Amino acid sequence: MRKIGVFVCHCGLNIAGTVDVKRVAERCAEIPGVVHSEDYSYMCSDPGQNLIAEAIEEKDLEGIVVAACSPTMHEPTFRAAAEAAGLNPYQVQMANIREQCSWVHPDDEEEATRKAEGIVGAAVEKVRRDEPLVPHEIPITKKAMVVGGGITGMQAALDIADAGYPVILVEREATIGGRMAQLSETFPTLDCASCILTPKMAEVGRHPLIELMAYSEVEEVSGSVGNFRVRVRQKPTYVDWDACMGCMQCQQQCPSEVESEFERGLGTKKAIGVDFPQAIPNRPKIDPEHCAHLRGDFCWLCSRSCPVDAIDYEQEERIVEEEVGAIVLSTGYDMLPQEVLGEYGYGKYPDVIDSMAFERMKSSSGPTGGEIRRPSDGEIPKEVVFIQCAGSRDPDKGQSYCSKICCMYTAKHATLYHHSVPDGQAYIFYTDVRAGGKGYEEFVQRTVEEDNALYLRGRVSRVYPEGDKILVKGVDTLSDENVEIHADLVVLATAVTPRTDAREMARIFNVGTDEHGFLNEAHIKLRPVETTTPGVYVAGAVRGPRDISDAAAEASGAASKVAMLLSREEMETDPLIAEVDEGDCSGCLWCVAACPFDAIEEKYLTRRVGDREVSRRVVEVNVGVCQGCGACTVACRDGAMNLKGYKDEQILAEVESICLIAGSQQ
Amino acid sequence: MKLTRHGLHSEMIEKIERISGEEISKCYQCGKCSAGCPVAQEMGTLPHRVVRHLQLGQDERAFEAEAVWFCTSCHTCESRCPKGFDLSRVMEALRAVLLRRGEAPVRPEDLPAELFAAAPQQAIVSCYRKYVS
Amino acid sequence: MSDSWQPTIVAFACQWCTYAGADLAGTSRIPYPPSVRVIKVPCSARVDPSFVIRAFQRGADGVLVSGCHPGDCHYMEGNYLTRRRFSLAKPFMSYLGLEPGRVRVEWISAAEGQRFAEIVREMTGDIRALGPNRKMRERL
Amino acid sequence: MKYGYYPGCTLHQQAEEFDVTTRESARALGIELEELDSWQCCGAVFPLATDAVINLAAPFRALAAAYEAGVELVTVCAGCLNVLRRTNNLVQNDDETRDKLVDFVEEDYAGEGRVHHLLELLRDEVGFESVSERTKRDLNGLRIAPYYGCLLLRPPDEMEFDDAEDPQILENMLAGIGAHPVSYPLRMDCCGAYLPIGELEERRNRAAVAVMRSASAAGAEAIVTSCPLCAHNLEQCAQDVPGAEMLPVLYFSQVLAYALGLDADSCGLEPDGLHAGVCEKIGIGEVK
Ligand SMILES: Cc1cc2nc3c(=O)[nH]c(=O)nc-3n(C[C@H](O)[C@H](O)[C@H](O)COP(=O)(O)OP(=O)(O)OC[C@H]3O[C@@H](n4cnc5c(N)ncnc54)[C@H](O)[C@@H]3O)c2cc1C
Ligand SMILES: Cc1cc2nc3c(=O)[nH]c(=O)nc-3n(C[C@H](O)[C@H](O)[C@H](O)COP(=O)(O)OP(=O)(O)OC[C@H]3O[C@@H](n4cnc5c(N)ncnc54)[C@H](O)[C@@H]3O)c2cc1C
Ligand code: SF4
Ligand code: SF4
Ligand code: SF4
Ligand code: SF4
Ligand code: SF4
Ligand code: SF4
Ligand code: SF4
Ligand code: SF4
Repeated sequence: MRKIGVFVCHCGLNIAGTVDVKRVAERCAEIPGVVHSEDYSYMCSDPGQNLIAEAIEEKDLEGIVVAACSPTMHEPTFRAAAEAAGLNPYQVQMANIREQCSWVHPDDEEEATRKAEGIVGAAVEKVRRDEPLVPHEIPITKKAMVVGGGITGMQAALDIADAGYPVILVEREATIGGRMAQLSETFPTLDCASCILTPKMAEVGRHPLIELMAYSEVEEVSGSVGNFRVRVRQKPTYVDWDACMGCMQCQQQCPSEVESEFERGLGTKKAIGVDFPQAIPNRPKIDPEHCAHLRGDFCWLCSRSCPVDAIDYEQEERIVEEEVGAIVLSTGYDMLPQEVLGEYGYGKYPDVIDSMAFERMKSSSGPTGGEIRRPSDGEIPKEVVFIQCAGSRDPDKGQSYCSKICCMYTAKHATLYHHSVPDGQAYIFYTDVRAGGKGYEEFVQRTVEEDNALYLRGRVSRVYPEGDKILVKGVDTLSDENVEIHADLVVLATAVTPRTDAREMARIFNVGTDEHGFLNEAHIKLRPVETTTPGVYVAGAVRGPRDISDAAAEASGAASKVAMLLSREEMETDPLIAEVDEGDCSGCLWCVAACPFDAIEEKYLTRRVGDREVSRRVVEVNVGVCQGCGACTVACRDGAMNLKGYKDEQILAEVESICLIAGSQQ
Repeated sequence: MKLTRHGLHSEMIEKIERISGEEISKCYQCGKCSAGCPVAQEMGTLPHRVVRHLQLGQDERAFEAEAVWFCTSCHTCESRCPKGFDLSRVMEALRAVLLRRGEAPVRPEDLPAELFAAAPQQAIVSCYRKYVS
Repeated sequence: MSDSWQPTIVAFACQWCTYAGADLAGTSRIPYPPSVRVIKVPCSARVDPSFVIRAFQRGADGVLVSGCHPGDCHYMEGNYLTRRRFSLAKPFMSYLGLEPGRVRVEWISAAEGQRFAEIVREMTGDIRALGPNRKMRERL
Repeated sequence: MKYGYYPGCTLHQQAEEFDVTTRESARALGIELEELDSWQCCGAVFPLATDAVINLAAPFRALAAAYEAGVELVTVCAGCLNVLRRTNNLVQNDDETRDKLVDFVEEDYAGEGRVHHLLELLRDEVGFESVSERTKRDLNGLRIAPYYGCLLLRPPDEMEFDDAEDPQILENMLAGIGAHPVSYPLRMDCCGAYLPIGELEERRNRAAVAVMRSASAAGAEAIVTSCPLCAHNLEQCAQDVPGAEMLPVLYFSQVLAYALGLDADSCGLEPDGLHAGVCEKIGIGEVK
């Protein structure tokens, strides 16, 4: 029988004023196995801790109970003291006779003392069954992966790399930059997007610790925090990027011109080339759907024009396996297809465009060279109607949430419009103006007061052409008047949506999504960039609508979490986790279904029976992933799964002790 | 109501801005003025709504509002307006335009003599000021 | 049963919420009857319905199982599991002859010291009215 | 110290008691008020239209004359104070308007002068404590509701008379002379005096009635004001509106002068008329 020591604290009069601590210590001494029991005024004081250390050493204690305050107060103190005296810190139990006894039963010394006896007794039974435990140590691969190379991913990659850790940046498109690369000028300061983005892209491109895997997608992830194995699919570009010098001769020669998604339908691109001139890596790719050669026609123009013979029509996709310790997901957002709102006529009338198209128009490298022109006839529009919340805050037809950025970018659009067409008029239909951010409200006010935008509180119900104008029928609820505007151009502030493949991504990386498909954080307020999968982080618009400043802040937040993780050689995990007895395990996998963290994996045990190999399914707990909740233990009908520190027999022993002592006291 | 850029920035709107010294666009329609206006309940059209009509270029709607004449120039709106917008001046500008057009709602000569017999000098002068000058 | 009879209530308390709530009742000096003995568990999902039955077999008069409010589980969904498990287990317990008032599953957050005290008060009163748990001991 | 006194039209006509008690109070407190030689009506309302420069001529002339005479102006009429002070601000701050006025009135004045309300002098120069020491009569805790109205307080950044949302100057003065100032929510609200006239006039009464009701509900026995227009309006409406509460309305200077020793009759307090209740409370009936 293990030798147990009990130490009852007076906590001055906090405990001793109500509980007869001497009696508690005496009664405990009578429990079998308790070889030491004493009381003292302040157990947590240095002399108190010394008493404990001396007793452990002198009496070779194999478990101690400190009957004192709540474990949230001093459990670490007493565990450290025990460890210093040579006892395993997990063989220390606290019996909470202050918060849960003396303080709540001040008027009944007898009852409080009885209760204290019960509490301490249960703790003795528990500690008697405590095994010495040591934290698991997991080696860490000191390398990170960032998935998605928009502003968020770039910022995160740079921060991690600047902390000294190698980073692989996986980007689905042929260039990094994300949505920000499409923007013209950015609120709230109106600095030009490419002026602040291009240098960052270049920095990513040349950082010695950042390995850029463009035109690539993650296929599969296995392993766990500290040691993920990631399979990345590199799609064929049909250009040997190592040989290519980025001269873009090929792009100039290519005869196949197609509508450019990057230009939001306002411009075209070639079947070979880059989306925009500042692309990083600055290498062309062939779009196989539109390349004449790849569709079986006769065309070798790019290949013939290439001075270094880099075109490779035969190129095939490659699968690359990488090992990383931590992963940041920053794959950003999409926009609601506006065809959903048929009443606005997007897609039907060329002069109804979405906000991203407006950005492209205003971009000096865009299809109109930065001039605002009607797509239908190239005229400069004099009356422009902006419709906010187009598909946002619209649980019926669009998205139920507020897209958060459109109020601000619409104000920006109206401002930019006024700067380019001073005698034009911008009308903005809005539901509310949401401008919570540093300088944001002031920006909106300037848009009204200095840049002449007329805000109309209400939505538009219908848009249709009338002559060469577009008739916009809306309402101004402030004046209770229906409003008609004969507009030259209508701009829809389209709802931000999750990437169409977000749920698939979430599945690959084992993170949750909300009902819309935005990735979930571990805790929306206090762990905003962590996910419930240790080692996987989220940042930026992949979590929900965000502007650049929020996205960049989260990127740095996630990067610092990654750096924190990678800064350690090994990762210590709490030993109070689940443990399977393979002998008892029947392989039913009930525990797997119960585990909220996917910490349990199946595995097969093979055994030789005579000359046959029999294999049997059991499970294994991933120590890096298990959080120690114990849900699996209850699910296991075979009693094979147990939780260290909270084993079935320990809890049952507590139950029995409580009932026994209470019974004896009646 | 049809909105056009010319209508929004009509001569009349500019004139009202000139006379009042206030930029009509500054008001963001929070309604605090109306909430505190001591005579709002009499006005029919609340004070902030008068401003809204002007913002939409609907000056005639503003001129029609009885509010223009009910306004007592008490400055309650102005002293509490979060945007520092002086609505009492806009009301005065509207009255001024109407008076200059000869469109006073009452002519002083039509007023009952008893009124003047009892009223203090100050009341008589301000009454003339409101309806004549 | 006299008012002075002190029933024995075993409370399984999730360490993140209810255990901290019980501590808060203490730091706020909110008195409640000394009937309850708390067993700390990492999550309410660690509580096996068989623990509850064992308590009654050994003479407990009541059992409280308590964790974070739904949606607030430290482990995300542990308390949903608890809710499901106990909604299945409760009919079985009444089949064994336990009066409904003896087992309660409650959500008590770390901020709800007052609520913890109230629930203990309520349970103690209810169980006093029911009297000691004889049936279970006799039956099993 | 000697001040130029600007009584304003109304004090010379319907509100003589205001004028008399103002002069007597000032005398009793050692403030020398000398009426300006030639003053004209200030126009009663400050012109809010920026192009109504002509309406500024009269107050400008008064301001210039006082400056010429080397005195600072004192007035008690809220309307006059409002017009004079705001005109002075405008002259100080708006060069264009000033130049027009200088040309028009042919006085070279740039807003150097100052305009005071008598109460401000009592507060800032004499001190309410010292006023209190000089009282000769007890007001017996008469429950008085001070009524500010619009013109003293607004626009606040121009008038700088007192805290526009919680003024205390009348309260402090009243407490100093032994009255009991009653606080009530509508004391800074407009009485509606500048409302339309004629057929629409009835509606204005609601504003004034509300003020009266608010004061009465707070237990006041009388209202004091510093504005003849308010005084008229409050009394008038209470008479016009059937069932309206009716409190006597006095000028603040009437109670001040009485406390400082002026006889009731000169103070315009009428024990037999509207002021009966007030007079009884402060013992005027008994003295007679
Ligand atoms: C019209 C408009 C105007 C705006 N104007 C402003 C403004 O003025 N100021 C401002 O602060 N914000 C503005 N924004 C918001 C801004 O665009 C976002 O805040 C920002 O782009 C978010 O960056 P991100 O990196 O999180 O996402 P993204 O920019 O979407 O980047 C995500 C990246 O991940 C890549 N990716 C996606 N899926 C995968 C995958 N499966 N594998 C690998 N890579 C993948 C994408 O190709 C992309 O490069 C505007 C937005 C719109 C729509
Ligand atoms: C009424 C109200 C309700 C809210 N409700 C919510 C809500 O429901 N959900 C939500 O997400 N947010 C809510 N918030 C916002 C929330 O309060 C803040 O987001 C949060 O408190 C910000 O935390 P902080 O640490 O940045 O600042 P603070 O909480 O202000 O902490 C700053 C600390 O710094 C200390 N300090 C200050 N100056 C010095 C100095 N010179 N030297 C040393 N120490 C100093 C202060 O004493 C303080 O402890 C609410 C805010 C308010 C006002
Ligand atoms: S082969 Fe394809 S990509 Fe090359 S030039 Fe021809 S069409 Fe363009
Ligand atoms: S022509 Fe050749 S070297 Fe030049 S960009 Fe094209 S592939 Fe690269
Ligand atoms: S940010 Fe503004 S425009 Fe966008 S959905 Fe929210 S309220 Fe509507
Ligand atoms: S200031 Fe506060 S209450 Fe007002 S809009 Fe902003 S967030 Fe809302
Ligand atoms: S203890 Fe919780 S986290 Fe760990 S394996 Fe079991 S269910 Fe999963
Ligand atoms: S529930 Fe138990 S028996 Fe079934 S697989 Fe899990 S550990 Fe094995
Ligand atoms: S208070 Fe000011 S901003 Fe608000 S509605 Fe009135 S005038 Fe406009
Ligand atoms: S100034 Fe006119 S509009 Fe403003 S609060 Fe007074 S009465 Fe109302």
